[in-house]
Amino acid sequence: MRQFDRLRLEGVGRRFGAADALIGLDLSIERGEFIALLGPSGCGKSTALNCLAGLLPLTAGAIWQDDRRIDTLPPERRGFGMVFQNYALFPHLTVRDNIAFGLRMRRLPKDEVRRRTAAAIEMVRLDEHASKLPGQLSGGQQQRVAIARATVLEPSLVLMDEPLSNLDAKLRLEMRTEIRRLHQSLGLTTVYVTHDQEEALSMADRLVVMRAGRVQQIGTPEEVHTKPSTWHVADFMGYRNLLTLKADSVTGSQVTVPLAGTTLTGTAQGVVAAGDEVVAAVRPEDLKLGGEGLKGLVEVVEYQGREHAVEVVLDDGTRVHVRTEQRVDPGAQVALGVSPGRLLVYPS
Amino acid sequence: MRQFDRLRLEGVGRRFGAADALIGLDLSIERGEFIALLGPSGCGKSTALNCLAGLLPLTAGAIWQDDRRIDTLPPERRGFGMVFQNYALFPHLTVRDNIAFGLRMRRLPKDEVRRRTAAAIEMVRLDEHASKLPGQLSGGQQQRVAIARATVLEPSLVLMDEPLSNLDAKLRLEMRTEIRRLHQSLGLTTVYVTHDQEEALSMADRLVVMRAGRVQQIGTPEEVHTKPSTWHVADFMGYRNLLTLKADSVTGSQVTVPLAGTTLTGTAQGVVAAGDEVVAAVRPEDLKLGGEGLKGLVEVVEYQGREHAVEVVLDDGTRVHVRTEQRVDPGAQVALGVSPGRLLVYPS
Amino acid sequence: MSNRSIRATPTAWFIWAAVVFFFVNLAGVVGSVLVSSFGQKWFDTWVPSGFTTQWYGDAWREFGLLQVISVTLLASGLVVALSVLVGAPAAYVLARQNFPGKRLVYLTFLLPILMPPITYGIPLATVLYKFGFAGHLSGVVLANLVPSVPFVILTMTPFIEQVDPRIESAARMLGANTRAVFLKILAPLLVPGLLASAILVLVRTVGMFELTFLTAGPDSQTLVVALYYSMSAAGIRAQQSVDAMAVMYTAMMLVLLVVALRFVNPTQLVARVKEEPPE
Amino acid sequence: APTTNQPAGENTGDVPEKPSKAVTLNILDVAGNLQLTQGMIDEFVEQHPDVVSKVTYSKAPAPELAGKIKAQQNANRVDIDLVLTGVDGLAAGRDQGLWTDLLPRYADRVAGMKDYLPPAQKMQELAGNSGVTITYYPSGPLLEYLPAKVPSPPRTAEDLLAYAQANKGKVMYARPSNSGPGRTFLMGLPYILGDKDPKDPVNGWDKTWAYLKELNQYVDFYPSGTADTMKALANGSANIIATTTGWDINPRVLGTVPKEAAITPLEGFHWVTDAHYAVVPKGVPTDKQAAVLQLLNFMLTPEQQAKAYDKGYFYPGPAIKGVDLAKAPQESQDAISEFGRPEYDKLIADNPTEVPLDAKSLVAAFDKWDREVGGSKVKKS
Amino acid sequence: MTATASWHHRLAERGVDRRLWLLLPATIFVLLLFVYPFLYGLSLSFQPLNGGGLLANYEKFFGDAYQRDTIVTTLKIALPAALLNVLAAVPIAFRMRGRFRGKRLLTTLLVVPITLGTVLTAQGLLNYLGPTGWFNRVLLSLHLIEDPVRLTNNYWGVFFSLVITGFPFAFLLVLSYLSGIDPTLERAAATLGASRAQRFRRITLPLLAPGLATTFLLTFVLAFSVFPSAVLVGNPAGSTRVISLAAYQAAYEQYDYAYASAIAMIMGAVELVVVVIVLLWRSRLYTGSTGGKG
Ligand SMILES: Nc1ncnc2c1ncn2[C@@H]1O[C@H](COP(=O)(O)OP(=O)(O)OP(=O)(O)O)[C@@H](O)[C@H]1O
Ligand SMILES: Nc1ncnc2c1ncn2[C@@H]1O[C@H](COP(=O)(O)OP(=O)(O)OP(=O)(O)O)[C@@H](O)[C@H]1O
Ligand SMILES: [Mg+2]
Ligand SMILES: [Mg+2]
Repeated sequence: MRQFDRLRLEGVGRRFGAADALIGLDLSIERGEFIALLGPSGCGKSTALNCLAGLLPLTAGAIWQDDRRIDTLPPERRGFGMVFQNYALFPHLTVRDNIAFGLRMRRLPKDEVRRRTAAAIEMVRLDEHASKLPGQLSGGQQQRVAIARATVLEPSLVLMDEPLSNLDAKLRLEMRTEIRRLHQSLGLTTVYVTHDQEEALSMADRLVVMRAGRVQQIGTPEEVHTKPSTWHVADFMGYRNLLTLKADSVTGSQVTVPLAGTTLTGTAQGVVAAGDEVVAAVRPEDLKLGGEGLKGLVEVVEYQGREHAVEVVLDDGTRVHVRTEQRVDPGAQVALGVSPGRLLVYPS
Repeated sequence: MRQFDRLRLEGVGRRFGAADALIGLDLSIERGEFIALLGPSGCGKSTALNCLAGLLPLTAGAIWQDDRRIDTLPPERRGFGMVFQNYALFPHLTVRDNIAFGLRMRRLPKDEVRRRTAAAIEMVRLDEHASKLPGQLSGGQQQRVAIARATVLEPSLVLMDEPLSNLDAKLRLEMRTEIRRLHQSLGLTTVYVTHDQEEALSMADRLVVMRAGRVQQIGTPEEVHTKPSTWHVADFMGYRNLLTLKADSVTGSQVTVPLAGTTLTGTAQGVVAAGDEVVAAVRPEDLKLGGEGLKGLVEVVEYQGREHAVEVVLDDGTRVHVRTEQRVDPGAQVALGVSPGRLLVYPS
Repeated sequence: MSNRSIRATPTAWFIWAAVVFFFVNLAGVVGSVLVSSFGQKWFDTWVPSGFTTQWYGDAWREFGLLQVISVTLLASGLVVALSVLVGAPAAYVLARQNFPGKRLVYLTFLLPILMPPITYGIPLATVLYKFGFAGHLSGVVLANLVPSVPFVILTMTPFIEQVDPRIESAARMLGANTRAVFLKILAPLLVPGLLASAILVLVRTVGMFELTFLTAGPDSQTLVVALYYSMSAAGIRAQQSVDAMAVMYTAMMLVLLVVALRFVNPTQLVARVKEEPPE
Repeated sequence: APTTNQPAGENTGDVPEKPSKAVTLNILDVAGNLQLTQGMIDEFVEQHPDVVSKVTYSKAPAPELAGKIKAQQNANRVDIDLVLTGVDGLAAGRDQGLWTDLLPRYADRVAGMKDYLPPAQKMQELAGNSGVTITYYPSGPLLEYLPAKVPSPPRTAEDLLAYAQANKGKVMYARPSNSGPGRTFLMGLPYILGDKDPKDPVNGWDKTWAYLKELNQYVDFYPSGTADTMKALANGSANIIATTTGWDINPRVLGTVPKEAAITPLEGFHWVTDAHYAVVPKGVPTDKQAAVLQLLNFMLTPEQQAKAYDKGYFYPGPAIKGVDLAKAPQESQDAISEFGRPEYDKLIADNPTEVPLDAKSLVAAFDKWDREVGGSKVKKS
Repeated sequence: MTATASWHHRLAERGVDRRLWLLLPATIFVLLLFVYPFLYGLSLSFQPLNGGGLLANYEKFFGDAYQRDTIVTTLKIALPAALLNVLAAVPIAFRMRGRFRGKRLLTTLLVVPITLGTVLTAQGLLNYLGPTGWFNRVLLSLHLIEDPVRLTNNYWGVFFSLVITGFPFAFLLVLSYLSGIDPTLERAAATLGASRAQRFRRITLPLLAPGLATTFLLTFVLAFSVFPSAVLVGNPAGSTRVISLAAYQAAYEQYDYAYASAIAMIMGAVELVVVVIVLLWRSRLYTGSTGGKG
């Protein structure tokens, strides 16, 4: 395996016909990093991965591996591994042969192929199904074959496109750990596409949040989670309550905004002046039932295991989402407070 | 559409060669119900759905729609709708034509087809992509087409096989609401396969938990979540801490078990006698940092947004998972308590 | 980026060279007939000593080719349509299903291709005459269907195998009956296959001398009967007039083929959007 | 609907003088005979609309003919009323009993049959009771060459052999079973070489086979059609080829062979004659048979026979006596005066004529030739 | 568990369901129009024209080396020709994937020879490759050869004619089969380090193989019954005396239909052997969705 120290994407872009799927992606990946690509459906995550893998020619930009420009190399000469979103399993090969494929391509000794293949099959828990063809597997089983096939090669860079989307929570947790373990023990570099914030937050060293083909924010999980750079990112990162309001007053980074009869204080993200139209963002779990300030009527309650998702209509008709462990009933009158420091105010 | 009052599955079974994928499934579905099928990858969920749809011949059992036996009807005469796990979009038809297909099969007037198709496209937010072919869509976009295609027909029974697995959290929440809304406003009956407990809990009226082809538990979300019938179900439902212990004493349904120097009290689920080997189950979020009783060393901390997933090694070497909002660091010495009533004890 | 599909690897050079070589010689083969068919006299020279269209006129008049060509077109069109209609569903079953007796059925469908018409042509013609079909277009069509239907079956089977059965399931779930599944889903996906087998059947039917001759009546002769006659019948005819007939035969087929290719593209990739786009 | 090929009336019993109403005749030509006779038939239809209202012509290669007629007869729906055929097709059908015996019962209705040329008369005898000879020619064997390339053509069989030996690959004749001149050459050799029994290819042709095998050593290949030999002569890849009177004149008229090509017979040759016949398949309604008889009678009148001169295609062509070239259409006269050969009259007059082999012996000869002469090429190359 | 499934399902499990009706038209058709005539022909082959036992015709064929050899002669022509056609079609069709300018034109050009027909091909080969044809003329005037090379009226003439008529057909089929294979699979293989050749050998070829088998069968069958070109551009008495010619001679020169039937049956049987071998091989291949169409 060709190891490298750094992979640099410079203004990488890809257009399909007249539509841009990816625009000016600048990203530098250090060896050993675990990068997660995050963003709404259709924002260009798979496109970015395909460009990196060499499966899609770029329409703009360049990719450098250390000092070597690699965007003109064919995929097989880049030595990256990839888990495809739709698996792309070889329909005529058994699970075992699918997984062994890459090893065979490397002309490794038969014994080693057998050993490593068996280990990979065990890792993804498919021992029983090793002799089946992909067409005879369940969706989740296929996905696991795809993961095993790409990681068994221990490539210098692994690209994974929503590798766990079809697995149940338990298995997903296990596979997550397994992938992290592989990443760490083999010193891989990983670029991981997921639609699951929790997955991204818990696995990645850095997150790349995208929207409509463009990067919105690059940062550590904590940064992205607590300080989304725009309200779009906030929206995507689970700030379900996005309220368009007018800033009352601004003191340093503290902004007060009026809402449903009271005023709330939030932290400005970006340049906000008094009188500006702003977007105030807060997560459902940062609205506390029984606080003081906001008043409203419970409209919908959804059971979500330990917690309940509650929709509350405030006195001025604004609808907010609240997450709580308390049990409330639709129709109840409730008061709401915002956890301190959890209200973010963005220029709109 | 043929409406029905009740759908009854009687001992439905399906075997592939020598392996049983589904065994003796008994289930009765009332009109208007929202049923979620849950279970680990490969447990037979898709198989059950396919049998219900008429896409797989049964190897045992029968299916009744009210008093009519329907398992011998071909799929197109059952009038059910289905979202396939792998989408199964028509590759030669545009998004619009994919969605309109079923309406056209019904020979509805052109106007109505156009209107309903447009509404469905809007529902899944694909207006911009309506003229693309499936091959030109991202994974999540394809999945949305599949949802729209099945629901636009407003069939008496909708079968959905992990319809949201490729969508990001935000969109998933929105689509969830949309699906529930459709279900309610059209009076549909829905059978929904998902690997996402939260989704199942929040959407379904009843859950069917399966394992290795067999039903483990059927019940309301709350029942399944708080009272899993076996430790397998508990395991699957997010009771990540499963400890094999010996029951100390049993008083009514209260069982005490020794763990790492202290004793814990749990609720017996099933017949448990003192001295029995038992499995004690507790969720990570029901272990509270800073309680009293269990002592241990923090080993791994994973950031998960608002919370942290913490792995603690107890004094006797047992490893437990804890979820907490508190910030702890690896290496810290912590004390743990169990939320009252949240420890479940199963015969092993 | 430069186009990767025709990037010049040594193998690529070799293959393209072979293709060019094939075309050059093919052009020679076809060209020599074409030139000769317009030639007055062509002895030991590079090109004929004079050019004329007389051979075409002669052949046209001698065989009443207008009628012959229209019969040929009609008959082959019918054979193609019918054999696809009858053959494609059978191919579908053979591709999708394992049922008891499948091998026997398969063998029965194979035999008409393997057996030369000598073995069954005369009794077949007798049967067709008995029931009043032969001596007409209908007889010609029926007789030609005998080898054509199995040809469609054999060519279509692998195409159908390639189609993911889940696509069909999806269509059925949306209320499509078998007919609709065939027309709306399979047919468009199988266009390359349908085209290939239709062309095969067309070529065979237009070129099928034996069965056509045995079952044709005076007004249902096809072009190939005239062509074979001009080529191998007793008597003297100018080389050029045979060439002219052959050119007309080819021209007719060519028109049919080009028309077919105008409407459907043999390289039509259903997965074409997954192809590398051109740069 | 397929009803028109219902037998249009009785097909047994006496043939009336004249059809009860005008009939349609379906004529199938498997011998290339229509080139000579279509004019005659068309004229008959024009003059006798009360007998024949319409004629359809179809043409086909000979071999499959028997099968087609057999299929029709088995199904009892014969829709070919008249077949124009050569010796081979006639014999094949006769072996299988496909033809109606028009003779001798209705011989007197075809007056011209009494005036056959003597060799045509012999050909008629070969036909038995089913076929009526309508055209005749003495055929060959002859050799054709370009005087510019072969200044002194071989006059004897030995000469030919010597020439072939000296000019390898330059003597050519087509595979006999695919070629008229080829088979005429084959059938003519026993007379030239003085074989024991020129009618018995298997036992009586020792000299012929020996000769052909020797010649074979100097022959590159045997084309599968006369046209190919003509082309070879024209483009210079062959210097001497086998031919017949018709194949000599007509290709030069058509321009496939240079006009200056010349012919020569081999010393001591006999003409192996050839003819075309009209036959009526069994199962044809008597009304149509009546029309056919009238038609044949018409075709065997001298005025009509003169059309058989054509452009030398079957030179001379007429089967009956006293048909002058002067009576032929002008076109025909022009072609023959330009491309014909005055020496033919003398050759025809001075050399004996022989009927060709009967079908069985001919097939045996082909088979033997294929195995021993043509087939031996495999081992050689 | 105890409830047994309806017999519908049990039959469906064995492959017997409503879809089998689709087989009906073709089956009826073949039974009505082929089986009876064929059985008639078969029984005819056991009724020798000139007396003798049931098998007299077969004994006659196998007893005569001149006839017997036609089997080998035919196989020697048909197998290499069919093989070449298929093998040559694969790389060319493979190159025709992807998009490039002029692709459609090139495809059409490659398919066009289908329209030529035996006669034009034969005439063309005789004209073009003949001793004074353009091919030899060019070589002669380039002084590459001394004497014209002979490429017609022998094995090569027939072989070329089979290639000209068979190749475009094989190409069309292979190209179409190829279009049904999802290109993503090859890309997946590329990310696993497979070179072009390996991708072709390990992924494309196996998925294409069932189609190739069928293509080979069809071209083989067409080549095996080569008849007009064996006569026209071959050496029908010698090196290209194919079995159909033997049958033809029996039927149309000797008018011995019984013998002709017997020869044709032998011909069918030989073909059947090849076909069955190929089909058995094919049945061991993966046949199923190749991703391209769904
Ligand atoms: N071949 C194509 N032709 C045209 N548009 C395309 C093509 N492939 C992708 N697109 C478009 O490009 C955009 C980005 O697609 P991409 O697959 O990268 O999204 P994604 O971020 O992976 O989404 P998801 O999470 O849904 O998989 C989408 O809007 C998609 O419709
Ligand atoms: N055609 C087949 N042949 C053999 N085994 C099969 C076939 N189809 C499914 N199976 C097996 O049956 C079992 C159940 O499959 P099923 O698709 O129902 O699982 P699932 O519950 O939908 O899983 P997932 O969540 O991974 O989609 C699996 O172990 C699978 O391997
Ligand atoms: Mg994607
Ligand atoms: Mg599934």
